[in-house]
Amino acid sequence: KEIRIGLAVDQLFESRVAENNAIKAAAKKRGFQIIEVVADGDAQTQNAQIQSLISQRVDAILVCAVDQNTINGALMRAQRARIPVIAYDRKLPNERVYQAYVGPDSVQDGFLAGQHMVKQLKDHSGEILVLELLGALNDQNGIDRSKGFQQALQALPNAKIISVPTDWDSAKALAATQNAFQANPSIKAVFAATDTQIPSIETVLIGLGKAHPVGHPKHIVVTGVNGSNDGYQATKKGFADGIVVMNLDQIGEKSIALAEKLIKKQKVEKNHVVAGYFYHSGNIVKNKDKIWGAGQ
Amino acid sequence: MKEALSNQLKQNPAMPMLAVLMILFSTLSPYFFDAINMESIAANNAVILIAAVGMTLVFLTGGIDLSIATVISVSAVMAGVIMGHTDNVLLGVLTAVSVGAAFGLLNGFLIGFLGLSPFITTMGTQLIARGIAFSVSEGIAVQGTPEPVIDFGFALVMGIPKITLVSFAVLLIVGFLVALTSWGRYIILLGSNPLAARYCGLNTRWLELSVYLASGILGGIAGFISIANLGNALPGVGDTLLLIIIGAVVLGGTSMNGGEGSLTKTLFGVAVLAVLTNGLNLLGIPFYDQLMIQGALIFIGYSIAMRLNQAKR
Amino acid sequence: MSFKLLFKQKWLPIAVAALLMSIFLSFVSPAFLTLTNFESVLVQASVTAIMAVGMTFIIILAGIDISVGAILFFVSSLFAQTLNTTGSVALAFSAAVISGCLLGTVNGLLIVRFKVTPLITTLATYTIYRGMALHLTSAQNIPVPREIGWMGNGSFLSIPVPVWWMLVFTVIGIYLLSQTRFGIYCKAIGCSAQSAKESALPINRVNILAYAIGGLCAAVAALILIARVGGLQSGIGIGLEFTVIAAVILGGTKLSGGSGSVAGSVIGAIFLVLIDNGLNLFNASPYIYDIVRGFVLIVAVLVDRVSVIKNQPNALKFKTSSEGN
Amino acid sequence: MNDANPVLSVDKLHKAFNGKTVVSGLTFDLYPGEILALVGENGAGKSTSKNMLCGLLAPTGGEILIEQQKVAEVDGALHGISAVHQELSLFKSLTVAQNLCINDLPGSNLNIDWSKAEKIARKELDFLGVAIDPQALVGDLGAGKQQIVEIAKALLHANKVLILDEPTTSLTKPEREKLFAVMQKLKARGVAMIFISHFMDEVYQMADKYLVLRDGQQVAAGELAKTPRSELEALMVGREMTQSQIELAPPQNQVSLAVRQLTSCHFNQISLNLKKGEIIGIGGLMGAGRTELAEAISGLRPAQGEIYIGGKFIKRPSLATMLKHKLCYVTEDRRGLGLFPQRSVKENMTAANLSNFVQPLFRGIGFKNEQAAAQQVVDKMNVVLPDINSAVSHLSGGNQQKVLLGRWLACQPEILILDEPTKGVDIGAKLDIHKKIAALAASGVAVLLVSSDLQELLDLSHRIIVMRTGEQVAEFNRDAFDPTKIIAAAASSAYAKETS
Ligand SMILES: Nc1ncnc2c1ncn2[C@@H]1O[C@H](COP(=O)(O)OP(=O)(O)OP(=O)(O)O)[C@@H](O)[C@H]1O
Ligand SMILES: Nc1ncnc2c1ncn2[C@@H]1O[C@H](COP(=O)(O)OP(=O)(O)OP(=O)(O)O)[C@@H](O)[C@H]1O
Ligand SMILES: [Mg+2]
Ligand SMILES: [Mg+2]
Repeated sequence: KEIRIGLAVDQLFESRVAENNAIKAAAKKRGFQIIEVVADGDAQTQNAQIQSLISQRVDAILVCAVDQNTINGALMRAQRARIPVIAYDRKLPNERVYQAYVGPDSVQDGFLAGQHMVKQLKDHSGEILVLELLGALNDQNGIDRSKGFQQALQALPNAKIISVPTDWDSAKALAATQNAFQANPSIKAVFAATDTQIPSIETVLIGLGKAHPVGHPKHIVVTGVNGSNDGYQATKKGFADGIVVMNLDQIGEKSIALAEKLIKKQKVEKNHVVAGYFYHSGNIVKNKDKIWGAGQ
Repeated sequence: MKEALSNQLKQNPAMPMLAVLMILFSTLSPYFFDAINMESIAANNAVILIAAVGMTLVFLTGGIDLSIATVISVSAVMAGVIMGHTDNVLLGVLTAVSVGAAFGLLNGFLIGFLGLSPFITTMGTQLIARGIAFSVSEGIAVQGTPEPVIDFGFALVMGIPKITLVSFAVLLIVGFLVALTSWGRYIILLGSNPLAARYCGLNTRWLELSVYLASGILGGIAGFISIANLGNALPGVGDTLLLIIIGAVVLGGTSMNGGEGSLTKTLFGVAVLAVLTNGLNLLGIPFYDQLMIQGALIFIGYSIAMRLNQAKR
Repeated sequence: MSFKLLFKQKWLPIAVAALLMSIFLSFVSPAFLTLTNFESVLVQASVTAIMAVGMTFIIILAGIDISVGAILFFVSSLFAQTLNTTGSVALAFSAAVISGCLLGTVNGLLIVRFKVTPLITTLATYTIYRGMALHLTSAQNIPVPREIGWMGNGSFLSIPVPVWWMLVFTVIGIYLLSQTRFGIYCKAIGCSAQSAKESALPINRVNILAYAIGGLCAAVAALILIARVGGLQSGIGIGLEFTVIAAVILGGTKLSGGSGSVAGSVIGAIFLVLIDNGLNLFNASPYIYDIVRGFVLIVAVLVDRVSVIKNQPNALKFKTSSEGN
Repeated sequence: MNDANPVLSVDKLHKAFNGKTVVSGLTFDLYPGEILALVGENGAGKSTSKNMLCGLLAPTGGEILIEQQKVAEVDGALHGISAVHQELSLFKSLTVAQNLCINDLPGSNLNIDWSKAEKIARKELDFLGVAIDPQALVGDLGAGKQQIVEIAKALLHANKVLILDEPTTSLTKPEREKLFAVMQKLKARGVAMIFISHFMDEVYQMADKYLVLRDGQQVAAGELAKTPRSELEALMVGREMTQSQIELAPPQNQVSLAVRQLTSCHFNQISLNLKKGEIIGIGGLMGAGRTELAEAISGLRPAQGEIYIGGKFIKRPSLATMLKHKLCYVTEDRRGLGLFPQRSVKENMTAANLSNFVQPLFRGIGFKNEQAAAQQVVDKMNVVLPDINSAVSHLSGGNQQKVLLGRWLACQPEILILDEPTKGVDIGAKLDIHKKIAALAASGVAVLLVSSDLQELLDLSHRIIVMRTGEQVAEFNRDAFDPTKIIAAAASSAYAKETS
């Protein structure tokens, strides 16, 4: 009998699609069928969708939660139906409702990006203004990246962080960056919770005549997390300093491997963190293969 | 009996749509009429139904309440926080209802007494509610929901989820108020012609206030039910529901311009959207195509139903 | 313009509100009253403002278009995809503009042909257009070369190009509304569809044209936004429709149709940007953004209401039906 | 005149709404320069006929020939047919000039010549001899002036056939005369007209031919000169009309309503004493401020001055307090301020006084008996309707008026303020209504009657107060009623303030 795996996705955007593609590729290798449902950012919908996967009696459910806490109900039903649940990309706080977690270590990812920024800024004296573009206020990965980033910046006691919300929306990021630079022309560095916002930052800096490449004395440090083509291009041409790229291929491979084991009723470990990898202008060429957004 | 049915058909453009969709999905997917699936449809639309009842009231008076979806979030968050601290369910219910009522009163005062435009006013209160929900919860779901609430979310009575029964009870009570009390009659008259309502000596300000208050309270109830359904209070739970709520009410056949509509219509509108999204999920249609099919079906279904409706009249 | 006429202008209250807001901001933040900030406010407002110009006609017609955000998303996707696959700038631009008009026209056609309410129609097309856009790009981001970004980033006579576009659309919009048959028919049809029928006005053609213009405005806004954001971001523009409608209504156009003002919509869009500008200038806590936005919106309609009461002393007692929305 | 060919021929025209026949067998020829009076009771199908003739409704049978060409579908603008509709078809948010020219705007598509439009409007309004600012918003005008704008708009495009559906209901005598003068001019120009009216005087004054509809059937047609008035009335109503004078009972001595020095921006220093059982008529020209006065007394508009009911000073008049004192006001604007268009006749009937119609289970709950009670009022007012649960907007104009009146009469008022109570009501029904009002007065109800129909004022009032531009200029007692003097008082600027 063919093995069917339910894939409950929170929302479709670039990195999620890349991640799902990795999952699908891994499933195809093993001849598993994937039933994908997309909640479009709505927790209620996702709850309903997981239940519809349960009523289809899939063999396992891979879920990236819209919200970590609100699909408990549906997942408990999955437990009752003895369908193994693997959370991917977003960890779930309630250990009882899932068998395994595979995903990035967002605090660490934010920390890596912050660490590089600290290295670039440590020679500056006086107050250093740093702009932080937050993700959405209700996204755990966004919150964790911010947490890690701010931890890293504690190494710079004279840094002051200005945080603005963007809801992961580039247009909002654009306006927020522009206004922040109006209010604080002396901003020295920008951290983007997702590197897809880096082109927007570039637009603002070009407009202000501040878009100097890495190495220029007036260069504004730009780092981010994700690993998309936007970040890759920006780093390649020297606008951005470096990006933490998530290892999506491994997340994909690992989650299907775990699913396979769970379906075969084998014991697995609970937590599988796939660390991100930091690249910068110096090692970008060498690491191209690891950057999922870089293309072939 | 036959006449009553044809009367219902005439009045509810969404009813034939619902029937067609149910036949379609049950032939295409063996899982559709599955008990688990039916249960899931019922449970997951309780919140939407309650909020849609509130929105229907506001539409009947010719207004709009853009804040209702976010009132769900803020009252859920507040109730979640209170329950997290006290573990007292009753206190949680009271909090949810009173937070909803507070927003309803604010809307009602601004719109009914100061005469502000409902659209912008409720958009403003929506933003305030959202801001409060997010700052109180710091963006993440409020932890510590008491077990009885979670159990309530799972509980079934004769195969029907309890939260669905709550939403039906709300529908019945408000339906009774609208159809059988002078208050209900007056808000519809107000929506039909506000000036004539004034010339009839109706107290239009209080009527308007009462309607927004009611929709706020219903938002609060929906907020509490969302905790039971999802297991936690979530600050963003309502945000995505606004268009669904408005869509369901209008699809049911209640006019946004006031003076026409009913809660039965809204029930069918909610049901159509619920079955549609569920069925498309069951068929395993890719997300992008689901969007397109959903849009097309809503449009085609509505226009055919309207046509049938007119031909019969 | 005589003094009395000035007081009858529908855009006056929102202009006053915007002015008060500016005065307040310039007192509390030194960065506000700089030329560059002024410029960036206008640039940021341009996307909403241009879409609001189109939406003004639709709302004056007593219609509504929920799909403009989705049109913006689709047009951006088509533009980026065309550019990506063919490399032809001219082709990409024309595809964008034509598709915007086309999608708007489809809205209009569906509304007049099948007589389905504008809300349901555009709610349906909103999901359809969004699905089409996602289908086209498989939810991928597509960068566009910075060189062709003059729509969003260039400047002409040292004024940014988006501001020029905003000016052009405002002027054309004002002219269309006040000086052409289309404009006056919009007001008439929105005022009373029954009377319009009795007067044999070309209701269908006017409706289709208005929605087509709405689509065109969304297309131009898309070109500006995609250039400024530096590429196609999946889901760009979704949710913008409520901002646009808010700008129009703040500008003195009534949701129930019949009358309105293009200039008001543009000022409304600028006002909305001013709120966020102020919040950013203050380095406000991310959590209070929405609360402040909400309060300011309510204060803005209060200003509007006060001005109505001033003009007609018994307005409070006499809330007329047309003011309902 | 009849040697020319008919400009409009109608043969066995038929219209049914959902199988219910509303007009059938309508057949006539209309020659250039001819005026045809279309008469019949409320709901007889006059407006429906008009709608078919100007292309708003598609007939379900019969044919229409324009200049002997059979047309499948009438296109008013193309075929030179225009109409004054019974319910105003104006755009309230546009100016007078824009409204007048909307069908044929001067200038090009992309550049309208507004100054020219204004000139056209001014010329047309001057032609009608009324002072209306072409730049004013139509919504800001009173009902009477709006009616004139509507007429002016139709006149502007009347080149072959003009249909006037009760054009004079909101007009006072002088304006009516002006309208008739214009109609004569058009007649001389060869424009054919169809004139729908419930005023027999006007019909005889203006029309050449008549056509009677009863229950949608064409029952008679002919030359007016050869038909005596009583015969025509009998044809319409289906019975002989007795020209009975209304008997008014003498008023009682108690003062029900006293108004002292009431002043607002629309009227100045109005004082009156309305006794129990008395009917005071208020006359005046359009825009004299009568409606505003009535609304101020009813608590609907703010005004300075004092109002006493039964000797009790009313501190803060509002409609709610006035209603508590059993003072009811029937508005002249039934479409805008009176009725709830999509709602049923039943709900419209009971809107103002729900508790009197129903036997509630508890206070405010349940509508037991509502249908039967509303049906009683419908029967009492002789409202012609398909079903008491059908939308009130499906009723004919006159029947809508009866619903509005019925609503307020059912409130059992002690003071009744009527503003144009018989607007659009047919002769038979009008007599019934007059009798009802007189009977109410006889039973002690005090009535304030605002009307533009002078005959109605003369028939029904104990006293007539005349207003001119917001001033109370004259008062006449029933024994001293003199139409010419009343008109003079209302119109002339030289007429000094006097009482007789
Ligand atoms: N849209 C409609 N649907 C159903 N019935 C209608 C509709 N319009 C009119 N009627 C019915 O047609 C009949 C004739 O109406 P019409 O308006 O032609 O009367 P009328 O002769 O103009 O009366 P009045 O003197 O009161 O204006 C009425 O009984 C009315 O109820
Ligand atoms: N809705 C309104 N808004 C502003 N002004 C109004 C309005 N209605 C009436 N007016 C003004 O009030 C004055 C009197 O109006 P109106 O014509 O109603 O008086 P009236 O004596 O009741 O005459 P009639 O009943 O014959 O129409 C006019 O100058 C008119 O312009
Ligand atoms: Mg009629
Ligand atoms: Mg009047």
